[in-house]
This record gives sequence, C-alpha cells and structure tokens, in this order.
Amino acid sequence: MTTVSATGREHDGTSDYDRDDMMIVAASRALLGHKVCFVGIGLPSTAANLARATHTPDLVLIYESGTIGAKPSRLPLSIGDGELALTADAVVSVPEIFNYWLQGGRVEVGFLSAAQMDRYGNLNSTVIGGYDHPTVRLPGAGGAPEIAGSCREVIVLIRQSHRTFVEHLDFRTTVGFGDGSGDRERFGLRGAGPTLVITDLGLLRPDEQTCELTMTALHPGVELQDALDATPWKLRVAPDLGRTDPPSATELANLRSLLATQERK
Amino acid sequence: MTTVSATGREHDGTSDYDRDDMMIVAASRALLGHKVCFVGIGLPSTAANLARATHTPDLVLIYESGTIGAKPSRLPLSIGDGELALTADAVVSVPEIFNYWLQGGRVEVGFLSAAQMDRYGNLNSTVIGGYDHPTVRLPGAGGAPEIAGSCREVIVLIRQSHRTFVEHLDFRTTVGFGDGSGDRERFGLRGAGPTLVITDLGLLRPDEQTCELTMTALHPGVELQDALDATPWKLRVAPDLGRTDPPSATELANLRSLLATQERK
Amino acid sequence: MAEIASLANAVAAVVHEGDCVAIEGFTHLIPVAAGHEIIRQGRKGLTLVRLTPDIIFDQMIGMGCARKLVFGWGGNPGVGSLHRFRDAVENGWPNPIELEEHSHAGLTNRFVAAASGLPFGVLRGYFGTSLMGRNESIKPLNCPFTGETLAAVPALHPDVTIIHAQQADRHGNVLMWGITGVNKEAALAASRVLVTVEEIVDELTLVPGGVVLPNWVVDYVVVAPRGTFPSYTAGYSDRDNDAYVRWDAISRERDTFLTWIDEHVLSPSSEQPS
Amino acid sequence: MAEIASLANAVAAVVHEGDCVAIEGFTHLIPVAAGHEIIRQGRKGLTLVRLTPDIIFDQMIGMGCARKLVFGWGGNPGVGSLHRFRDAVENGWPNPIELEEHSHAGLTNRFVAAASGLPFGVLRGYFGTSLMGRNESIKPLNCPFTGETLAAVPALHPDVTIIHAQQADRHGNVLMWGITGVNKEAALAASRVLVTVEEIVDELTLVPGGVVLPNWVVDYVVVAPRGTFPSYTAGYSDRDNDAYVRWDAISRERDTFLTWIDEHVLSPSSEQPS
Repeated sequence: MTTVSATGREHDGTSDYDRDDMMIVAASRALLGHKVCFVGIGLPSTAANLARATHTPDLVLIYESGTIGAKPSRLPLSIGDGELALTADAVVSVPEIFNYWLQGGRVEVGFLSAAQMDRYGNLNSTVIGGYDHPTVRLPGAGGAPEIAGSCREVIVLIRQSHRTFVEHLDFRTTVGFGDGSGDRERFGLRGAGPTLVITDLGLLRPDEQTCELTMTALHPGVELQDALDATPWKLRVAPDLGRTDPPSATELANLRSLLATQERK
Repeated sequence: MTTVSATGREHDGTSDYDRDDMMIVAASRALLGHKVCFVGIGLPSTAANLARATHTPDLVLIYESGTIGAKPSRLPLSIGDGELALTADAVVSVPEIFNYWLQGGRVEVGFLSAAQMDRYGNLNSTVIGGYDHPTVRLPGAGGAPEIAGSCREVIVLIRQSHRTFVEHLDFRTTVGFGDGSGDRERFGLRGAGPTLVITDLGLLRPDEQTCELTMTALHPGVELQDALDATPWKLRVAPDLGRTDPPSATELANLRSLLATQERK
Repeated sequence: MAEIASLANAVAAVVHEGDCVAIEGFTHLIPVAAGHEIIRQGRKGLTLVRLTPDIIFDQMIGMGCARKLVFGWGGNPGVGSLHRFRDAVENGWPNPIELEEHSHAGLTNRFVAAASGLPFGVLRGYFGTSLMGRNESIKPLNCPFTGETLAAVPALHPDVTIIHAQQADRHGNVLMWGITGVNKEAALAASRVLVTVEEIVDELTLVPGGVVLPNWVVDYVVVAPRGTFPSYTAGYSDRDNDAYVRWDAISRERDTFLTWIDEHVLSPSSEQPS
Repeated sequence: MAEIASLANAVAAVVHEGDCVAIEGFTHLIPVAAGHEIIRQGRKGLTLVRLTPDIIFDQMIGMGCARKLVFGWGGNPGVGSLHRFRDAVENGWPNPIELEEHSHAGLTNRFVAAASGLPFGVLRGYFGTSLMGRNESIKPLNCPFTGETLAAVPALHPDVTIIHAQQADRHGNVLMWGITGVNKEAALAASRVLVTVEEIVDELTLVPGGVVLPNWVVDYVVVAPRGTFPSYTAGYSDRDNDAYVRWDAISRERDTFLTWIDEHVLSPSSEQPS
C-alpha cells in the first residue's frame, strides 16, 4: 500500500521513514510510562495517538477544547473535532479545562511547537519582526503559555534550523527557562518546563545547572556537524551524546495506520 | 377537608388563616411582576410556590443547591430535594449558582429569615450570646450574606417580637443596611438590600433617607400598638400607614393545596 | 489510579489522625456510610469540612472525631438544630471544637481556588458582617483595575475528600448526577479522594447533568449501597424525611445519642444503612 | 426574555456601530451565519472578541468590520494562517486593527470574571512573556495569604455575545451540547445575547453534556440551520474540512477574497450556508 503522509512524501509501508516520522516516533516514545497528556493538533496529536497504539493504551489525552480521555479512532483535524467529544470520558467547558485540569496541576506532559525557539527553550508563536509592524503575523499564544507553565513537563517539537532556532526571539510568547536557571521559579511557573526538545535532527535536554538546551542524541543518519550547522549559537553537546533508535517496524506500521485515518491525505 | 399546616393549626379550608399564612400570602404578593427569585426552604419556598400557583406562573425559582427554574409539584423539604432537580430547567454546580447566577447579579428577589434583626435590617443567624460561649448556637450563615449582597432586592420574613427584633444583634451574619444610609455602598454590596420586611404583624420598608425600617402596613386585626409593643426600639411608622388585604379565597385555597403536598404534615 | 476497596480498608488508608477531612454532598449524595466508618475506626482530632454540617457531622462531632469544624451552615435541614454540634459548641461535650465559619459562597470558593491550583479565591461578600473579624481566613483585596475592595479566601486543600456517587466502572471512573453541589471541586481540591458508590457497572453511560471523575483523580472507590441514608441518591434511593425528624429526638440527650450510635454504628451488624 | 426573530432583525437589534462583539464557539458551534449578517449590515468599528479568530473573523476583518481584535489564537485550524487577518495587521488593509492579545486561559478568565460579577479574574500565567508588557489589561496581583504574585485580568463585558446552539424551545430557552467551550461564560458576560440555533423544538430534552441557557438571559433566538458552516454542529452537521483548506487559497489575495464575499455573503441568494 502506498500512502502519502501529512508532509507529502510517499511511503512503501516498509522501513522507509522521513524526519517528521522520526520526530513523531521519538515523541511517542517519550510518553512511555506517562499517564496524562495535553495534546495539540498536528505532530503532537499524532505522537500521542501513536503512543496509545504502540505502548501506552491507557494514556489519557486532554485536548484544550474540553475533552478529557479522548480515544479517537482517527486522527482529529482540530482540537475541537467531534470525534474527540464522542470518544471522551468527559467533555467539560474551556474554563474548566484551563482552571481545574491544567492550572490545577493534573497534566503530566504537554506538547508545544512554535515558529522560533531560543537556547533556553522559550518560544515565539506571535510575530516575526517587530510587534507593531511584523513581517509575519503568526497566530499567537493560544493555550501555549499556560501549558508551558502548568504541565509537569513539556515536550517541544520543532525543526532545527537557523529559521527556527534563534539567538533572540522576536517575541517571547511562551516561557521555557527564561534567561536560565531560577527564572521559572521567579515567574511563578510550576512545572519543570521543556525537559525535552525533539527536532528533526535529534533530542535536546536542559542542562541541569544552567537550563541551556543541550544536544543529547542524534537521530539515525544525522551527524553532529548537521546539528551544529543548524544552530545559530554555539550548541552545547552532551559528553555522552546518544543516538536515537530508528523507528521500529511496529512503530512505523502503527504510524502509517494512524495517518491513513486522516480524511485529508 | 381539614388539614394541619406547618405550624400545627387546623384549617377548615375556608377563610380561616393564621399569622404564618398571612406572612406567606404577603410574601407571594410581593413577587407579583418579578421574574427570578432565590428561594430558601420554609416560608419563602411556600410563598414563591404560592406566587407560581396564584399570579406569576413563570416565576423562575432558583435554589442554592443548583436548581434553576425548578417547578416543584409538591413543596420541597430541603433545598436539595430531588423534586427540584427533576423539575428544573437546569441543574448546575453550587460554585456556578453562587458565582455566575447570584454574584453575577441575575437574581431579582431573594428571601431571608433570621433569629434576630435590627432596625437596619441586619440579620443574625449565627449565635445568641457571645460567639465563643454562646447561649444558643444557631446554624450560621449559609447562603444568606451573598443573597443579601447580590440579589437586586431582599425580602425578610421574620416574626415581630422582643426576641427577634433587637436593638443590637449578638452577631451580624448578614448585612441589611449596616449602620444606615451609604453603608451598603461602602461594603461593596450591589443589590438594594431588604426593601421589604414581612412580619406576623405587618410590613416594614426602609426609610428612603436613613434606611431605618419603617412600619408601612399592618395585617388585618393588628393594631399599631401591637407592633410598637413588639419592637424594643422606638418604631418608625409611615404617615400613610396602610392595611394589608386579608388573604383572598383563591390565595388561601392555593396555599392549602400547596401545604397538603408536604409529606410531613 | 483508583483502587476498588472495602469501606474499612479505604477509610483506614485515607483518613489519618489529625487529618483535614472534607465530606461533601449538598443535601443529596451525603456519604453517611463513610462517616460511620470513621466513627467506628475511632479517628480523633480531625478538622471536618463541609458546607452544610448535618446529621452525619452531628454524629461525628458527638463521638469526638472533630477538633475543628470548617463550615457554612450547621443544622438539621427542615427540622432545626444539630444538638450534638450545639452541645460541643455550647458545653464542650465531648470535647470543645474550634469553629471556622464561612458563608456558603466563601467556602465554595475556597474549594474552587484549590481545585484551580490558585492560592486564593475572590468573591463579593463578608464586608460588614461579624464573620469578617472572626475569621482570619478572609482578607480584603483590591481590584488592580477598578480599585474596588473584594474578599479573598485562601484555597482549602483537604488531606482527604469523601463523596458519594451513583456509579463507578471497574477501572474506578466515577459518575454522579442530580444535585452534585461542590463535589467535583472538593474532590479536585484534596490530596486523597475516596468515593463511595451505589454500584459498580461494566460501563458508565453518561446521563444529562452527569459529572465524571476520571479514575486518575480518585484514590479509592468503595461500593456502599444506600450509603447516603437518610439522605438520598437520585436514581437509587429516596430521602427518609422521618429519619431527620427522629434524629432531633435521638440527638437531644447525650445518652439517647450514645445508645443510638452503639446500636446503629458501632454494633457488629451496623454496616448496613440504619 | 428571549424573542424569536429573523437573523437580519436580531443582528440589527443587537449589533451597533462601534460595539464590542464577542462571537464564541470553540471549533464547534461557530456562528458563521450571524457573522455574515454583520458583514451584510455593514457594521464598522467593532471590537471583535473571540478566543480563536478563524475563518469568520478573517472574513469580518477583511470586510472592514473590525477596529480592534481581542483574541488568543488567530489561525485557520489545521491549515495555517488567516490571510485577511495578516493583511490587516501587516499591511493595514482594509484598515489597521488594534490588537489586544491574551492566552486562551487569560481571555477565558476575563469572561469568567464578567459572568461572575467580579471586576477581575486571577490566573497563573503571563509572567516572563512578552504579552505581559504589551497588554495593559494584565496586571500583577499578590496573594494576601501566601504572598505569591499572580496575574490579574479585567472582566470582559461585551456589548453583545453571539453563539450558536443546537436547539431552542418556543419560549427561547436554549440547549447546546458537545464541545461548548466558553459559550456559557461569554453569554453571561454580555449585555445582550443573540443565539442562533439549528431548530426550534416543542420541548427541550436534556442530553449528556448539555448546557442550558434559560430564556431570561437570552435576548434573541434566531433559527439558522447549518448556521455554523463550515464549522459543525454536533448532531446536525459535520465540519467541512475541505472548506477550511479552500479558504486558504480564496483568502490569500484581496480580489479572490472580495469576489468570494460578493458571491457567498453579499449576493441576494447568499443567506444559505456556503
């Protein structure tokens, strides 16, 4: 069977995979052993549903629209997809989701993405260029600031390039580690922040002392120089730099099945 | 048909009525033309349901338990009576009742009662005697302070005697007009306060200037001296002191029917 | 993750000497059976929290479980006084109890704040009342926009909240309906949550007005049919109004109260509704 | 007391030049038909409020209805940018618009505060972000108990809130279900409330997850079947995902946009869903 993924490439259904697939698979692995996950649409939703299909069938998916414990049989197309409401344990109001469930500290893992990220995992999804006269007006904050503040951990999914990895954000929509160690506490943010950043090149984790993001693993086929070249600042690299396992046959098969459920192929 | 009312007297079903009946009928008349009413158990609930039966069938009854638009076919025995939930337009949580519906300023009329009231319509339902070593420990505040604060108007139902009308409350559980004109605004209370006090002797309303409660009408058979004798302070009396109409045959018949629906007779 | 357990084991696991214990249920869904089990286990020194202390708190206070009471309205609904509550407050029997009293709206917003992960809640209330001076947990707070002064109340985080619901499934997901009061907020405010239910069903079927507590916010589920008697459980049992009237007479005197507790709570056969 | 009216009459009655207009519906129940009627009536200078400005706000902005936008996330869900929104912000076409942006949690709590009769809401958020400095409607507030600093946001009281629901009865009582987002709070926050519905039924039958707005908090009810297209109404219509994709191409250029609006909104036959 030949299918075309969300990014438009062809798959033959075997071990062929692209960088998006690798990001999704890495994200789904990061959910192993977790219980409750706050999910946005796109790669995070695919990753969370891949985790459900592969190794954590009881993973509780919470979508911002108010669906708690959604068990979609197909990938949802929006965070308010009717499929989420129909399969949820409970559908609650948006105020309740934000106040009782997210701010209440009940969510273990939240996923975020952004147009720009800096070395401390701070995110920009508001504007490229100046705020008053932007070059590109992006959608804005949405749920991101409070997801980053209140989830016990945050996983960021972002491609690694000079466009996305920047020395200085044009706008800090969402706080990762601010200007470094201690800033989250100073801002009153309760969760641990972005404990894992998954890019198309590998994995980054915050340094225990400084909170600066550090490359801790490379995906298969990626050389360290690729990551250094894709990063505008002098990228910190872990002394025991690891190598991500390639997607297993099961992971890929489950991912293909999930992507095939999307109405828009 | 002979029935015994909540206060244990016998009725022959004709024009015989007692002081409780008069209070209930007067309270139900005060609801004429109103739309939304916050109801407690006892005389207020009976009065509100009498208003529904007699002249305001669409009166919206809100009980603190979360029932909005309850249309009980029998008098409820508690504010959480199942009959209220079964007949309501909506049942919401207690936080929602207090925050969105009461504090949100959506209730026109609230009913209150108390063990003690002073000349400014302040109420005590907490203790008789000192707080730390009370002679009688009463139930406490419940919903009363916020009903008095947020309903657009409050109707107080209370018997008139030296026990209930006092110079100085032992505890101010609920604010009527504080120490007089301007105090409600000073305390940030939004509604107009106790615009009507219905006793077993007659009606009192706040003076427009001073907010001191003023006897504006006497019930049938009551002499002014009765009211003066029942009041420990020098009772203000309206120059145009009126006379309450006795309960009509319809009012009494409807009241009897309502009381007959109580399981505990 | 909710564990389905016996009443005795679940109460032993979640209610410890000196704990702050919220027992909710607004007229409806009052977890009386769980309160009786706390009496049987002889827990003392508890801070008992409840919007409307009624018969079950009267019994727990009379049996000396409570050191402190945090509440809004303590009465026998539709009947009159709570005599054991009054005896404790007026005469210190069986022990003096500290009172922290709120309006219903104030205490409700303490639960809401805690459920919301906020250190305080805000309401229009309390000013001009004697409660304000008596209760250190109420403080004025100025609106940073309008300058208005409002009342702030601190979040209330019980060590354990106990509620009753109609149903749970085998995974411990809980479903309640009808008048659910402040049950959800009280549960989400607490460190530990015990839910007694009428029955365990294979699959929960959502109903109008239904409130779900997923199993990952519940610690113990206990099957306690008619566990709300003499309160009621919509769809399962009716309120026994006569029992509320009878309680007035039973509870008036210490000896009739103790005799009743012996017979209906402490005797070996008393784990049935009484 | 709700009046059942035509879309044109109801919009004319509640939406005035310069008003603050909240149009809610979180992905589900988006009142697109009402937005189109506002375009047809040529209302200008509006402050448009919505957690997630999407196609309908893109259309209203492109037609010059908006002077200001109060929002949380402005995009075409699952597709990409809102090109008319971007053109207004980046190039001032057809007019510059003022932006007041919030996080979803912040804007949600502005509605909650207003619905609750409070002058402000409190949340954990905003500190450390650039939003804090950009937005004067966010201020720090210290907890009077713990000393922690939290974010306060002012109550948001729209002149009018427009939402869509599944049903109303002949008395104007409204019932909605599925994902209801912040619809209840947005309605209770507003001075005037207009609800478009799929149909009028003789009697509302409560359903699981159903939310009721009684007729005394609603001003106008309008029957607008498929009034959420291309969004959806659970139980009545499905989301037209292709329409969201098509909107990307239609809205990219000003002339294709204007042609589409002419054909689908302004032409005499356009009061059907398109």
